[in-house]
Order: sequence, then C-alpha cells, then structure tokens
Amino acid sequence: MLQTVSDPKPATDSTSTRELQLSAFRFMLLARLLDDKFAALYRAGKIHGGVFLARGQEALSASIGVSLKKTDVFAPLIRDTAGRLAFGEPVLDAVRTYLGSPLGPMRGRDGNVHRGRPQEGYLPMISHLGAMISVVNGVLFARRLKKISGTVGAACIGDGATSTGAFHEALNQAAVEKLPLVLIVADNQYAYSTPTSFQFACENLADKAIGYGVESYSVDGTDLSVCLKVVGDAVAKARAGDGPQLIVAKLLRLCGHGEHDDASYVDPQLKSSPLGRDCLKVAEEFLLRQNWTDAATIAEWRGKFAREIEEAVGQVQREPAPDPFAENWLAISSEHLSETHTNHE
Amino acid sequence: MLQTVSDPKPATDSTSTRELQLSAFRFMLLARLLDDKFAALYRAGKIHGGVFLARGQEALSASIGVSLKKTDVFAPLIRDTAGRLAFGEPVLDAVRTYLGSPLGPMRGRDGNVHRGRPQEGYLPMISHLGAMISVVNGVLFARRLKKISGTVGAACIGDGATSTGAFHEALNQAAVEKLPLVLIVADNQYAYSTPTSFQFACENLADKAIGYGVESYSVDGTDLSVCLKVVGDAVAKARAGDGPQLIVAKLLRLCGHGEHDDASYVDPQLKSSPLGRDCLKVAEEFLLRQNWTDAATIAEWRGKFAREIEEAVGQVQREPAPDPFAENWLAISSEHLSETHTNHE
Amino acid sequence: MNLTYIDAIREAQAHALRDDPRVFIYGQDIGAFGGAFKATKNLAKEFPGRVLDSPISEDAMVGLAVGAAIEGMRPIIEMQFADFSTVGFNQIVNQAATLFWRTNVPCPITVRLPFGGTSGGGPFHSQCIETIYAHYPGLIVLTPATVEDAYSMLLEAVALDDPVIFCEHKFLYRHLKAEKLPSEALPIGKARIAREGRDLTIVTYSAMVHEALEAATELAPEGWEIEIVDLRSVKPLDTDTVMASVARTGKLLCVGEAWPWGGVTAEIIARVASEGYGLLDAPPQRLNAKDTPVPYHPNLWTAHRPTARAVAAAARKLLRT
Amino acid sequence: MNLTYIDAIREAQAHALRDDPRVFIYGQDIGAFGGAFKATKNLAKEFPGRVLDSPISEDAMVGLAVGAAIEGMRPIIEMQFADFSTVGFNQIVNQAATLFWRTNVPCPITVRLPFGGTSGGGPFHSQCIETIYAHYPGLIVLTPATVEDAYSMLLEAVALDDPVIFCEHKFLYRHLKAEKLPSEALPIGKARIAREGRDLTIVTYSAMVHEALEAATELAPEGWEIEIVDLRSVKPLDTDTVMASVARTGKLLCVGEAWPWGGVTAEIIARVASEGYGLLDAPPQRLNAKDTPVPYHPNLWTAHRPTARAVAAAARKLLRT
Ligand SMILES: Cc1ncc(C[n+]2csc(CCOP(=O)(O)OP(=O)(O)O)c2C)c(N)n1
Ligand SMILES: Cc1ncc(C[n+]2csc(CCOP(=O)(O)OP(=O)(O)O)c2C)c(N)n1
Ligand SMILES: [Mg+2]
Ligand SMILES: [Mg+2]
Repeated sequence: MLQTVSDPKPATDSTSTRELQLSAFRFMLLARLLDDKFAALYRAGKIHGGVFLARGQEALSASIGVSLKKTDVFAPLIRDTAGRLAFGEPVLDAVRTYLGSPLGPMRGRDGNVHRGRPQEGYLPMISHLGAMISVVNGVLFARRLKKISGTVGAACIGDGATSTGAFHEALNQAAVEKLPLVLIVADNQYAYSTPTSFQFACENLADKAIGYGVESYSVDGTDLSVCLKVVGDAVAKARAGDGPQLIVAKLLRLCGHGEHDDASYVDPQLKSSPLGRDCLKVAEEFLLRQNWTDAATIAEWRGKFAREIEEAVGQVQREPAPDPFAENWLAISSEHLSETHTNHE
Repeated sequence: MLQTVSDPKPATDSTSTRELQLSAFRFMLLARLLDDKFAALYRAGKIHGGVFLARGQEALSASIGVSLKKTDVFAPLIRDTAGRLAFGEPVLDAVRTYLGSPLGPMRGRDGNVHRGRPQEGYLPMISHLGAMISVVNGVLFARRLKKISGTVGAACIGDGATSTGAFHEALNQAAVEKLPLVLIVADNQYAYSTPTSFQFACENLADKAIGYGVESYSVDGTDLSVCLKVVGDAVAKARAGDGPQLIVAKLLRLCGHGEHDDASYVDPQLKSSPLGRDCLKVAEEFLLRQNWTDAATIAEWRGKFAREIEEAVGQVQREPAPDPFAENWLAISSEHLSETHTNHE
Repeated sequence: MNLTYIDAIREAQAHALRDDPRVFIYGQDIGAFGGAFKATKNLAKEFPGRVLDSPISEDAMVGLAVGAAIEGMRPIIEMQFADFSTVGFNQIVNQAATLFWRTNVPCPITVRLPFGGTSGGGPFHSQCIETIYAHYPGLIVLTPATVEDAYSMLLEAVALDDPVIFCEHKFLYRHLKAEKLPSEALPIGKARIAREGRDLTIVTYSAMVHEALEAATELAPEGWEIEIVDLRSVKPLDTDTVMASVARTGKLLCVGEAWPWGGVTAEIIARVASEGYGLLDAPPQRLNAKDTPVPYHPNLWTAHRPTARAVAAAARKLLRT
Repeated sequence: MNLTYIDAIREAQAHALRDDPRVFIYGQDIGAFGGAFKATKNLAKEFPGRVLDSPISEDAMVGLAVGAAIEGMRPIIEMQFADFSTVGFNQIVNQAATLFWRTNVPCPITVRLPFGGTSGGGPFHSQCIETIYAHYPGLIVLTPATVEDAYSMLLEAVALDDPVIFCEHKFLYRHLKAEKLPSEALPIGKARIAREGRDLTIVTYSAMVHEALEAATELAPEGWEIEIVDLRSVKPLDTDTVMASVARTGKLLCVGEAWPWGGVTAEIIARVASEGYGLLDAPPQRLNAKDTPVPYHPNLWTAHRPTARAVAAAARKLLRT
C-alpha cells in the first residue's frame, strides 16, 4: 500500500505540469514573504501573542492548496500559510487575523493561524491538535448524505499530532466510512522541541496506514515536484472514491516553533542533511533549470508580492480596532436564548 | 513482525505444558461456572445493574492469567472472569463486588466487572474503554524508575475499544517508552451490537502493530493450546525487554453484551463457523484426547467449583449490606481537606 | 396510548427525521440495534441511511457532527451514556461551542446524553454532568423532566441553530408515562411551575422534579404548600420564573442530583441572592448529591442522591426558620 | 534575589525532586527544552531520568501518572496549556479522581495547568477551567495568586496523597516578583486576607487578586476600606475565612476570571447566602468574565475579563446600596 516517492521524476513537459508548478511556486513565494512580514511585525511588537511560521513547509503545503478545488474542504494547521493562500485565502484575511481586525473573518475574536471561512470549506483550526480531522470527515459525510459527490477533504497535521487520540479516532472513522479524506502529515522532525523519537516508534509514520486500511504515500517534503505529484495523485484517488489517503512528508521546520523560539534544539546534522534543504530554493532552482521561468520574472513576482503584503498590512493598520462596546457578546446564535442575566459589569 | 498462530501445534509432552493447560482449563471452568451463577442471580433479580459475561473468551483470558506472575500487573476488561481468577482473584472478591458487599474490595461503591486490588497489581477498570492501558504503562514506568526489572503489564481490550483515542495514545506511549506491555485484543466480532465492519477497515487488527513499531501476534481465541503458547511467548518477550507486544485473538462472544441482551444480532453464520466454537469444549476435548485428564476428574472439578461458588454466594448473601450511615463519604484521602461544608442533608 | 419518556425521545427523533431532511443520527449501536436504551428503535429501518452506527470514538463522533453542521445538516449524536461524553468533551466545549462566536457560522448539533443515576449504575453510568457543559459559553443545556418535555424539547433542540446538550434522565426512561404527545409546549428557556404553593419554592430539574413533587405531597398533610419550579433548561436559566416564585413564597430550596460544588443549585442561589435578595425571608438552601462518585449499591445510592424524603426534610427545616 | 512566579514553580519542583525520590515530571517539551514556559528549566539535567518528555497524548499522560501513583510514585504532569487538559479530562475526572473512593488506594498526582488569560492568548490559550475540576468529587483544586504561594502550595500539592489540579496563572508568570522563597506558609485549604478593610469583602483568587488589590487602592482615596480574601484553594473552599470577613464588612463581592455560569463565585455566594445570610447587609454580587470564549484582540480581552477598573466600579455600586 505504501508508495515511496522521493526522487524527482524527470519532469514531464506538459504545460499543465509546468503551470501547476509555477502556480505552486508563486504561492510558496507569497507565503514566505508573508511569513517574513509577520516575523517582522512580531519583532516590532505589533502582533498580539504568538506568530507561527511555515518556513521549509511551503512546498508540501502549496501542493495541497493547488491540488484542491474550490468546492473541496481544507483544514490547514499551523504551518500552512502557502496552502491557505493556494486554496484561495486572501492575504488580507491572514493579515487581518494576525492584527485582530474586526473586518477579518475572525473579527479579532480569534487570531494568528486560527482563521478560516467554514462556509467556504476552509475550516478554522482550533488549537487542540488532531481535532480538525473529524470535522473534515463531517463535512464529507454530510456531502455524501446530500448526494454531492466528487468532494475531497484535506486535513493537515504534524508528526507530533499523530500521537493524539483525536488523530486516531478521526482517521479510523474516515477509513470505516471510506470518506474522501486526504490526511497530510508534515513530519518536520520536531513537535515544538520534541524530536520524533519521543513521538512514535515506527520507522515511518506512513506505516500507520496499514493499520487503518488506508492507502499511504511517503514523500520528500523539500521537493515541490514530488509533493505536487504525490498530493495530486492522492487527491485524485480520494476523489475517485478510493477512500482515505495518508501522505507523510519528511522535511525540516526551518524556523522555531513560534517566533519566540530560537529552535536551538534542532540537530545541526539534520540542518545540513537533505531534509534541511529550503524547499523554496530547491523549487526555484528547479524551475530555472527547466527554463520554465527566469530570475527576472521571479524577482518581479517577489516585488509584486512584497507590495501586495505591504499594502495589506498598511490597510489593516489603518482599520479600526475591535470596539468592546460595539461587540455582540453572545456565544450562541439564538439571541432569545442568550442569558439575559449578565453578572459582569 | 506479525506472527500468525492459528493451528494447534502438536502438543509437547512436557509436564509443564500439561500442567499449564490443566491449570488454565480449571480456571476456564471455574470462570464459566461463576459466570453461569451470575447469570442465574441476575435472572433472579439479585444483582443490581448489569451482568457482563465472558462466555467464549475463557481460553484467551485464562491464558493471560496463568502467564503472568503475581508481581506482574494486570488490567482485565469486561470479559476476563477467567483471567482474573487465574491471576489470583478469589471467587469471593467477584461475588462480593457483584452483590455490593462492603467486605469486598470495592465495598459496594463500585460493582460487577469494576473490581480489582490496585496495590496488588490488579487494576480495577473504569468503564471508559481504553482508559486502563496507560495506567498499566504508568505502573511499568514507575517500576522502571524504581529500577525494578522483570515486570510485565497485561491489558485487555475488545475490538470496539481499538477505536478509542485512549487505546492509540497508550499503545503509542508504551512503544515510545518501550514498556513491557502486553496488550491483548479480544476481537469477538462485535462491540455490543456493532460488527467489526463499523469499527475498523484494516484486515486484521494485528496490522495496527506495525504503525506503532511493536510486535504482534494473531491467534485463534477458541483454542486454549495456541492461546497459551502465544500469550506465553508475548509475555516472555515483554519480560525480556523487547517492548510492547500486541496480541489479537479472534473468537466469538457466546452471550449477549450483558445479560439484558439476547444478542439476536449475531450472524448465525459466525455462530456455526470455527470462531463460534466454545473454547471450553474445545479445551476439554483436547485434554481428554491427550489423556491429560479424564471425564471423571473434570466432573469432580466441576462439582468442587460449583460448591465453592455456592458457598461464596451463600456467605456473601449473609453478609451485611453497605450502611450509608456508617459510610465514610469522603472522596479524598486527606480528611483535613475534605469540604467540611456539606449542603446535602 | 401509553407513552414513556424514552418513547417520547424516539418519537421526537422520528418526527425530526421525517420533517427535516437535514437531520441524521450518529452513535454507537443506534442503527439496526436501536440503541442501548432503544431510543432509535426501528429508526434505521424507517429512515435508511440516516441513522448510523459509529465506532467507539466519542471525540470523532462529535467532530463529525460539527463538520456536518457546517455543511448545513442537523446531526443528533447519541452518547451511549452521558459519562462517556467526557472523552468527546473537547470537541463539544472547544469545537462545537466556539464555532459560532469565532466564525459567525452556527453549529446546530444535538448531543443526547442519557444521564443520571439508576440503581446499580455505579460511578460511571450515573453521572449528572450538566454543569461542565453549562459552564462553557456557547452551549444550550436542557434537562426535561416529563414525557411531554422530552418530546417537545428534543424537537426544539434539533430545530435550534446552536449546539444543544440534551440531558435525558435514564431513571425516567421507563418510569414516566403519558397519554399522548404534546402538540404545543413551553418554549426552551422557560421554566414551568410543576406545582403551585405559597410557603416555599423548590427549584429543581430532571428526575429531581419528581422527588420534589413527592416531597410536596408528603408535606401537604402537614399544612405546607410547596411550589415547585421545574427549570427544564439549565442554560439558559429562567431566572424570572424563579424570582417570581420566590417573591410569592419568600423561601427557596434548590435541589439537584449533581455534585454539590458549583452547578445549577449554586447558580440559582447566587442569582436569587444577588437580584432577589429582598424577596427572601429565610436563607436560601441547597440539596445536592454527596461529593463522592455515585455509588453502586442501592443502599449507598439512595443516600447519595436527594430523595423525596431528604427533600421533605430539607424543606421542613427551612419552613421552620 | 528577584524571583518570579514561574521561578517559584521551577524551584518548588526542584525542591520536590531533590527531597523525594518518588517525584518525577512528565509532559510535553519539559525535558531538555525546559517547558513552554521554562517551568522545568535545567531540571532534566539536574535530575537525570526524572523529567521526561511525553508524546502529545494528554489522555495517556494522565493515565500514566495514575499508574505511577498506584505504584507509589508522586508524578507531576505538566499540561502545556490548561486548555489542552480537556483531552486528558477523562483520565483526570474519572480515573484519578475516583481511585481513592473506589479502592482506598490514594492517587497522589499533581496536574499543573498553566491557565488564565494573557493578551493575544485567544480562545484556546486563555481558559480558566478550575470549575470543571472542582465540580467533580475527588480532586483538590489550587489557584495560587502570589510567588510565595506558587512555591509553597506546589510543594504541598506534591506531598498530598490526593490528585491536585494546580492552576498556575500565565499572566502572573513573569509579572510578579518576590525577594525570596517562603520557609513557612499557610496550609492548603486556608484562605488569606490579602488586604484588610471594613467596608466590603472581595473574595477572589489567582490573577484577580491583583485586580482586586488595585481596585482597593483606587477606592481608598474615596474613603472606602476594602477587605480582600484570596481563596488560594477553590476546592476545598475556606468558607470560614470568607464568612468571618463578611461578618466584619457586611458586603460581599465575588470576582473570578472564569465564565459566569456556575463556578467559584456562584459557589461562594451560595454558601454565604445559605449559612451567613444574617451577616449580609446588601445583596452579594458577582463579577466574572463574559459568557463567550476568551477573545484574542487585547481590546476585547480586557473587556471580557474583570479588570481593576471593573472591580472598582462593581465595588462602588455595592458600597452605595
Ligand atoms: C492536544 C494538544 N496538546 C498540546 C498542544 C500544544 N502544542 C501546540 S503545537 C505543538 C507541537 C506540534 O507538533 P507537530 O504536530 O509536530 O507540528 P509542528 O509544530 O511540528 O508543525 C504542541 C505540543 C496542542 N496544541 N494541542
Ligand atoms: C468510551 C466508551 N464509550 C462507550 C462505552 C459503552 N460501551 C461499553 S462496552 C461497549 C462495547 C465494547 O465492545 P468491545 O470493545 O468489542 O468489547 P466486547 O464487549 O466485545 O468484549 C460499549 C460501546 C464505553 N464503555 N466507553
Ligand atoms: Mg512537527
Ligand atoms: Mg467486541
């Protein structure tokens, strides 16, 4: 059941492959620049709470985003800046959420990576690791009940989160119900500071698939080409009705857990190993080697994206902050059932 | 990693094998008779709440009990009457717990299968499926910290309980810590009324082992000889420091989920399949065929056990019931920190 | 007809399935088997593909319901026992309960919790845990005490756009009977005067309503007229009805089957003390279960939970102050 | 020395590890890394093999602790954030909390919950969930408000034979400073008069003690003398100290950072109303967080939780009744 793809296959020259790679690359670049901006804002004390970056994980994440359709379902996790953008998240949503703008999708109520638009199939994560997978199952389950076919649901998770009961229950549930779930594990060698040796004892997390009766893939997460292929294949199989697909990508987080963390615990040997390659550079070099684009064009994208980000940040910084007096402090939608009784003012 | 043992190996003639089988068989018989008695008491309205029997699971369960040492740790589940007795539980403990006697280990506070003596390594289950496994891990972990070696911990679970997050977290934890845990799954084809097809999608639950990096065994749970061999081997391996062992036994529950359940949902084809064999009969025939005992001796045991059970029940029925006025209604042991404030009388 | 409380729950679900294609039910053993308590008896057959057996995965069961709700469905989740909802707790309080506030997308799920003590139930099949749900923002917590309410409130729960924790009392399942199902009912959020009286108000809910009623009957020959408020819903709490009753009687006894620390009885007393202080002419009192796990043996169990006799004793004491 | 609250927690753990070979610590990132908040900084090095990294498995973390406690150890479990204890909830409330009552075998585990709101924490890194633990029988729930108490109460928690939920407030971690660690302390179960006054009693705990103190300072120039009771332990509750204070002041305001329904403030008011009714010369009042998830943006967050200003306003209103 396990298909290992870790060597870049000679790129087929079809325009669609090329376009897909270029498109994914652009999202990777945009994501990297956006993350850099969040890091800068964090250092400048402009962001409330933590900042969680995706450096080194853009290839995998962008591959997911570009492989999904708008009608699919996507539950990204902390390190999916690229995938979110590729799935269609406006830069503005990301900036507004980090800055707590009331105009953003989370309206200052939730922040940083906890953002999404559920009604558009883009699910905003809660913090509890593993908890989003069964929610994706639920959307897929509902679509089946509603006789809507052809939907795929993608959920992202880290190596550490595979240790949660929620991960297990949800993957098993998807397997039993044969739901079109694509579960992508970014095995980035650490969960916060904890190396994978404290997290699991199997050789490869993809080995877990057999115990659930689902298909699995192992992929080099630093290589956009293979990520695109593997994620694309898995999404296609799920869409075709072959049930849940488990993808395990090996890579290295090229930043701290959050921007407060200097990641000094990361093994230098890992950094200098192939896992430590920067997927963005790898992809860029590959595209240039293939002559699919040139340095000038990339520089132009970079400039354009940087401007787009600056504009978004500028705009959001001029937006009003949330006003607690204007806030509708109701946790339920049935206003008539809200406790009229308030013992807090 | 998967070792399948399903055909009875030609029995070796060594006295130890013979003695072990005879011993296990006696516990199976005692367990069956005890369960029959509980069923009768239930029908007579003498038991509060449910009665949960182990019919069809005695061979597997007894094999566990006789394979463990007194210094080991054992966390049985609902269908381990035989294993409990073999591990050393007095019949009186079982009867007192079902009848709620204040002289039993649970003192009328907990009942039926929720019994044990934690300080003797015999852990009393809580109802939440899967929850006892990590507790066994904890005892093993503590012994390691205390530099006590050679302990094995056995935890029992059903096919249905493999779907719980608790099962996953605990088995993974044991694997990461390489604890001497023997986890025995009684795949009895149903979780209450739910067939295994709603519970998992892998072919055999033993397939799960590879995803945890632990060793596994598949065994015909209706056959005492092979159960003894497999459980004995797994216990020996765990004791030798080879880490967690996962045993999956296939069998059929030969009763309802509880005595209130007529189990009419059980597939007749399963009942007439080899899985539907009564392990007690299989074992008895085997022992007779081997000439390791004779019908008269078995009849004698039966009589002796029946009397022992009757005596225990008689004795417990004469014991005083719990007295709420004499009860120490304190949920914590630090009496000075108990809420002196009582708002309930 | 002679309908029990569990019949009412089954009928409400049948009704909801019939009327609303968005409704489905998901839980352990609820399909062909009809559920541990038969709350879904025959429903899988009557509504093919809409009453579905789940694995023993409470966390994933609730997670799935939330996803389905986002997709516009109205799932009902049956927990086999309320006690087991603790392993689905996170999805209830952190996923379902926060969805609307965080995203403005409502989360219309109903989680049915067969709860409360029965003889021989023991520590893990008896718990009253409405408090842990009511404490979290974002949930509606219902505790019907009658066959009629079991029916109408479950129907209304499914129709609501918010997550509802539906606490149905196992002790009442086959204990209570009604002639017919109601065609109209008090809305959720309104308490009910279960018995009128002028001497003392007992505020209670679920199975304890019946213990209180029995206590009131016991006290009647002694000349006491006890008013009983059945809260029906513990979140929201109908403070107005409670306050109006206390205004009439001047005396308040709150009775709950749950553990004593925090919870419904504390919340009611705190509200009345804060806002209706002048209405009271004696200190308000509480009666709860004891602060230990729920015991197995009936002798202990009946001492652990408030009974009619204990309620009557507490009322008598309060009436004499 | 200049010790923070988090230093105190680290030192208490170092002390416990040093003095008692039965103590070990288990949690995520607590080994070489020293924990998300550095509560175990260097401890893994100082106490080899006794400060151990766990997988992200809160259920199994607590289960393991219970097993180790049965075997005579005294495990400390660090939850990375209190909010994540909801996925270990079942093992806490149904396994650890019931063990002693069911089997007479004590369960000396300490579960450390970094809890409470901080700016930008948001809905899942800010929760105050002491209530859900205090509601269950079998647990001791502690909420130290000072550096000294963080130290002495954690030491005492580890020494106790019962499961302790140790709620340490993240907002206080680096905010509070003390000169030195205490050599003696009030025992667990006793509340502390954090400030004396004769006009009104504010009963509170954890970070809110400091908001209350600030409010008292704000009210002093207006001529009001506010007494502040720091509960220290929310289960058990030191009702006597509360009652004695109310007897002196006649007025009670309970302040909590937790959600309003049920919980510490309701429990305190219910007790005072039931047992100290005559002591009050005005209706007792409560001030809690709002009944929504904890918001991310600081503007919303400071409106969501009680602040010194809000406490002062509530006190002023009550003083004028
Ligand atoms: C249930 C739960 N426990 C603990 C945490 C705290 N936490 C947040 S991220 C994290 C590490 C996650 O590691 P991994 O899954 O490998 O993802 P990565 O950060 O490496 O992308 C932890 C422990 C959490 N969010 N949820
Ligand atoms: C977490 C949890 N959910 C639900 C239940 C209710 N329950 C008790 S036994 C049971 C079926 C167990 O099936 P299985 O694990 O196969 O064991 P078996 O009864 O077949 O021996 C269920 C659903 C429970 N005890 N715990
Ligand atoms: Mg990781
Ligand atoms: Mg089974």
